[in-house]
Amino acid sequence: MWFCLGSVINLPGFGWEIMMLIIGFLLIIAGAYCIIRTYHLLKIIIGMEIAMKAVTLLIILAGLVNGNLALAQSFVITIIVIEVVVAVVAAGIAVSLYKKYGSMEIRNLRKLKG
Amino acid sequence: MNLLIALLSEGANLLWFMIVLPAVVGILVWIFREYHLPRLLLVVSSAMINLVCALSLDQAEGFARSFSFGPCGLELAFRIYEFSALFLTLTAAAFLLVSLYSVVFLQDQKSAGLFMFYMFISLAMINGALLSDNLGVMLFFWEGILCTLFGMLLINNLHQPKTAVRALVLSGTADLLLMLGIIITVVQAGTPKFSEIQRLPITGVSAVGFLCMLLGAVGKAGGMPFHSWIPSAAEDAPTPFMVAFPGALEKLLGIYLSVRIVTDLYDLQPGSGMSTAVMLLGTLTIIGGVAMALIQKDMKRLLSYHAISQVGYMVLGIGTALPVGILGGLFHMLNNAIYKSCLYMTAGSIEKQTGTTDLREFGGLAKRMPLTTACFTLCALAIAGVPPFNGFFSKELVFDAALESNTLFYLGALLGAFMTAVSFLKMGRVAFAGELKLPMGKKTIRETSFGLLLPMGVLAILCLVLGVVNTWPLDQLFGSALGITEVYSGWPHSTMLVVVSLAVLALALVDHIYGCKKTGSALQAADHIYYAAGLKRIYQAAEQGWFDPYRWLVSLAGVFSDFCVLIERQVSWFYDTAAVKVLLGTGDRLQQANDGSLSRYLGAALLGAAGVAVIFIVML
Amino acid sequence: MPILDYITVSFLVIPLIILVLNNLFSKQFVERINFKLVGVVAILQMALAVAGFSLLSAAHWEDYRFSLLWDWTMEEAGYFAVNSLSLVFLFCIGFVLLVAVLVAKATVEQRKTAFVNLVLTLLLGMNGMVMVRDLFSLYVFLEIVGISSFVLVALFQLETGLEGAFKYLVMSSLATVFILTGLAFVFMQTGSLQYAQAWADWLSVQGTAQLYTYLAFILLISGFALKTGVVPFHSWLPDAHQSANTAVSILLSGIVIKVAGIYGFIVLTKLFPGFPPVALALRILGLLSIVVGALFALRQTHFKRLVAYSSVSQMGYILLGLSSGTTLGFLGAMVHIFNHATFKSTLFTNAAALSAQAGTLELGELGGLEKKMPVTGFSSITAFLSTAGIPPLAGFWSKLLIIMALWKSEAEGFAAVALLASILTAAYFLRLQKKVFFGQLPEKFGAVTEIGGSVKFAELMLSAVNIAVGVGFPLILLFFEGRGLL
Amino acid sequence: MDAVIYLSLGVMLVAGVMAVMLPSMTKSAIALAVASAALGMILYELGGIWAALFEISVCSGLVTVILISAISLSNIDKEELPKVYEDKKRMALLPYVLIAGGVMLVAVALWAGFTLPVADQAANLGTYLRGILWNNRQVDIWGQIIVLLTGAVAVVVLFRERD
Repeated sequence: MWFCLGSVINLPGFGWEIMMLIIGFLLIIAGAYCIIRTYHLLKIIIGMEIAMKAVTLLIILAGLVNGNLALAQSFVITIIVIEVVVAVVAAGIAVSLYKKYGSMEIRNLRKLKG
Repeated sequence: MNLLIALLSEGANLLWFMIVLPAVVGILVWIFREYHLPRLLLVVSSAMINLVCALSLDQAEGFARSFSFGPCGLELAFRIYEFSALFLTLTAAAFLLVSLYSVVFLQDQKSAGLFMFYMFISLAMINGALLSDNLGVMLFFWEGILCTLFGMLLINNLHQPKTAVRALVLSGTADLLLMLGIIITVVQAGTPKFSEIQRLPITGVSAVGFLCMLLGAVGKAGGMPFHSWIPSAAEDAPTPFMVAFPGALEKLLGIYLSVRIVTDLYDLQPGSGMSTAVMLLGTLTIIGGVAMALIQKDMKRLLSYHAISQVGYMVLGIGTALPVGILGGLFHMLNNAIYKSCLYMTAGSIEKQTGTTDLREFGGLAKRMPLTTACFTLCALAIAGVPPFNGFFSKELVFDAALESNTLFYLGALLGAFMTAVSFLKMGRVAFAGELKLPMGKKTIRETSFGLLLPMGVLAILCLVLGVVNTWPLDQLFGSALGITEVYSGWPHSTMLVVVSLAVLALALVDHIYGCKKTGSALQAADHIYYAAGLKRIYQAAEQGWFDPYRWLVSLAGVFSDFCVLIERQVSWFYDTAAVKVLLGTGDRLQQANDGSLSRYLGAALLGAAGVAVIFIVML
Repeated sequence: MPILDYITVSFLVIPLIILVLNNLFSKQFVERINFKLVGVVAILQMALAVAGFSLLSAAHWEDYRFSLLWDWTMEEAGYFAVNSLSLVFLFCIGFVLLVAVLVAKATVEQRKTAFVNLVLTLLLGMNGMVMVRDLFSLYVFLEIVGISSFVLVALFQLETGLEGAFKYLVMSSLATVFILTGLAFVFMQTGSLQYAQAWADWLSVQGTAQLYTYLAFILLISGFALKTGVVPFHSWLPDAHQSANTAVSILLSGIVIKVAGIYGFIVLTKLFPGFPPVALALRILGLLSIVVGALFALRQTHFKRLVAYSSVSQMGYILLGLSSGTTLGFLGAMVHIFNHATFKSTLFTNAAALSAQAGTLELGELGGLEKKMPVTGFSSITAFLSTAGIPPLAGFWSKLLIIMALWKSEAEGFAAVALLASILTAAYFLRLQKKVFFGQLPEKFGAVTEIGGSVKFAELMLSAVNIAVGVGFPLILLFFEGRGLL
Repeated sequence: MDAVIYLSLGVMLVAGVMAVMLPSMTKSAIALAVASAALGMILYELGGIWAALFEISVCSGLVTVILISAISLSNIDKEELPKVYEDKKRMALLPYVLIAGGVMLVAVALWAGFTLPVADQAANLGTYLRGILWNNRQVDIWGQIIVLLTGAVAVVVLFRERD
């Protein structure tokens, strides 16, 4: 992995902007992968958080690219606030589910289907 | 009353009035269907008002009015001029008599209100069709008559609507042809207005349009090949229906349109191929109809076949495209309406008294029903073409035209006249002459009521009057309406024709006596024709319905419907089984796939996003 | 016009005040009046929306801008604004809220304060969404709507409710990621996210060659499709709708999916009219929703789940209307939004009545309730006929407009399939009616009676609206014509 | 400066992947906090001081606290955890997925002229954050207030025992 990154760094025309973009995408993939594959409710929240980190990165990158970093910053602050509230709500629901089922198992959530 | 005067004072309003009045009266009659007296008064008074209106329109100068309505430039174009005013008047007069007869005839029956309702709606439609100056509007009214016809035939036979369906199919086919013809005509002429179409030449597509329109019009009049519902209607429809529709009103309407097609819309040249075709149709109708009439043993059925046969004369006359032929055809139509209605009425009176019209069950009514017998005799003489009754003069005119066009058709028409005379001799003798014979259960009978006798008498006397004073109808009515300057009234011009006609009548008498001698009964007087070599086959075939176009249609439809059933089965299999299975099966699969797992939800969403991406890539 | 200022500000201020009041006093006191207060808020919102609409159109203004406690005329300042579209949405929001409160009176017995709090934040979120003029602010209020909805679904801490809420939350956060990434790419190129035609046009011109623009559109469409519950993004929708309290289901199905999802699509299509792939994507998603949603609905055994799948199917029609890109199609979509709010609320209200009186919503257990619950049966049938698009009910007209618009924009195939899918709609609703209202009455329902009170009132009101809109639709069309919309 | 950004990006990626792949929930949460801190570092380096502050304090702080407390509420036996959730097995594919994705993205970047877009300079608004927040983003601030209100209500609803 390091090798991969290292080779990218040395390529001409590849500033850290492109690196940020690629790492942002990779982190979104990692987050989505986490949400899809895990069996643990809280891990889903972690996956969501990781994806949101990547989105934050992309927004800051966008501000950088168009030179409007101040606006991007204000976006990021708002996103962080929302992100936290969503995380709290998700954790609250997960804990409530834990109280019902006695586990954080996602496979409990099969009552609603069809 | 003020309203009525106001309505009548303005000619344009009168046009509306002619259509609205019968419709409103029809509804009123239906509302008062429980009460005989108001119904009678309403029917007679409104029929008279209708006649007065028609007469006043006849007196007025010809004029046209258009009432535009609707968004698409549709307009209700009406036009009154001499010819249509004449027919309007004739219709109104016929309707007055017919409605009087009907309302009296049906006074004890439950269905009287409904029947009269249909009658008046039909009158509204007929008036509309006669008045309309727009082919499309006319077609609307024309189809309206089909609807009321169907309704009337259904009245007594709601559970076995065979006749009604038969009438609907045949008349519907005729109307379909008419519609097709109208479409072709309008396209060819570039305008849907009667008054703007100038005698189109009959070539190419126009010929098809002409033929379709004429077949449709003749079909409404009851000519071949759309006739076969009339005899079966004679069996199960109320007699007033037979008097009104196959007897008078439909003939008027059908012949009106036929004449207009031949004289106004299309340029039918005497001696042309199309003219010959129309004449052939007329001759075939004459012979076919009368030949079937010859062997009928039921009065109404017999008269029905005559009703068909008589249309043939009119078509023959019109088909010659000669002024004398058209005049003869029109005059014959008028005469036929008079004597055929009267004949149906006598049949109805007999039915009312004896309970049957089967000639095998009664006979010798002359003593008990002298007035009916007198009416019948006058009309029978008229239809057989005995001078000086009206039928004689109109037939002579048609013969004249046919001889001028083609001798073959003349001979055919003569054959028809011969058979007509024979069949009426038979019917008259069986029904009225000889000893009284009553059907089972009847002890005595009386003369029929005044309400029925009045229209019968008027009509019967008209037969004689119109024959003697034929100048008036021929010159004043039809001649001037058609713009014919030559004088055809008075005694026939050609002595030869008269001699031949009289010879034919004499031959008929001889044949009748021969038949009576041979079989020993007047009823079977005509049966030797039935048993003549070769003819028997044809008759048997005809009795089995081989010449019945309805049957052809039905068997053709049978093959078609078998084919349709085959397709239908596949289609219904598809709908009932395959499609349902596929849909429900897909639903089941989807439901199984949706197992509540969050991973699958997310996976589906990501796949969806990928799908949107694919759409974008494809569009790039 | 100061009066318009008051009207517009009150869309945000009134819910905020009620929210504060709801938590200020003792629970015993509050719980006696708070439903009534929310009902008043709903009616007030409808009245204000109508008033605002007439004032706006009387003044011939495109929109009216306002702020909340700051001076929006400052340079570069953000602002709220209302235009006729937002006012129509605000009216719909008030209407559905009213129905939801009427039903909630019967169905919500515990946690009334929390319910009212969340409904008010939901209302704030939705009102904000339709009044902001910036894509990022749209996202912010979208999240408010989302969070309030999750918690509303989970409110009663039942196993199914929590499950539905969690699934909804996870799918929504995926939507958030999609939408934000998309916004990042738009922002990257334009430096602004305000609804300004200038940069949108610039993006449209540039965008034909730009990978990022297309990526942004793919992500935005997917994100809003997730929020709308369009096939194949729909999976959370039936779960959430089924498991939520019926009053919440009314809110979710009646208005939330439209404001959160469809409104996003409207903004997109209004800002970027010149992107053919957007229209095609909407069309395909719409058609897929119509057909697959109906197929799902055909096999459901739970009343509310069936109705939820019907929502999926109906959202497809709205997307099809939007995709036509014409005024006619847009109008059809808007009318369908209102009509769908009406008939879907009716059906969920029926669900509330059934579950209150018969105690179950499983189709297999219900039957023959037509005689026992005539009002419920009648309103259910009108709603079903309207959904299936039977004239002269309201649903017929909007579907007609949508299909006509599709036909005119040369998507005849889509129009034909949409038309045919009406048969499927009729089929699954017929099945529903048959199972619930016709047939043999099970013995255990011998003592079932018609529901009374607010739910009955809601049923009657909704049926009346449904029929009135259907019968009076020619007048509505005339009104549109008079305003130059047709 | 570039080196710090490169390093932070690397840390962020690795910490993010570790947060996904670690079988222990606590360690996972800590890895997430590290990723968050790295993001804060990047924001700081790029000049977004306020954003960095928020990121580090709220995200890596508050969210981690919430997660840890939620984890501690669900006191499953540490031995049982990996067996029940099979994270090791189920997440094993992630590095390959990421490498494949990364290679693909790099390849696209190299051969398909993957450059960053040129911004519409006319639309740029070069103002400071305070100005932006108070002039341009008041709508968002109201949104944030309502989000926080909603969050408060949600917390009350979700974390209180049923009454």
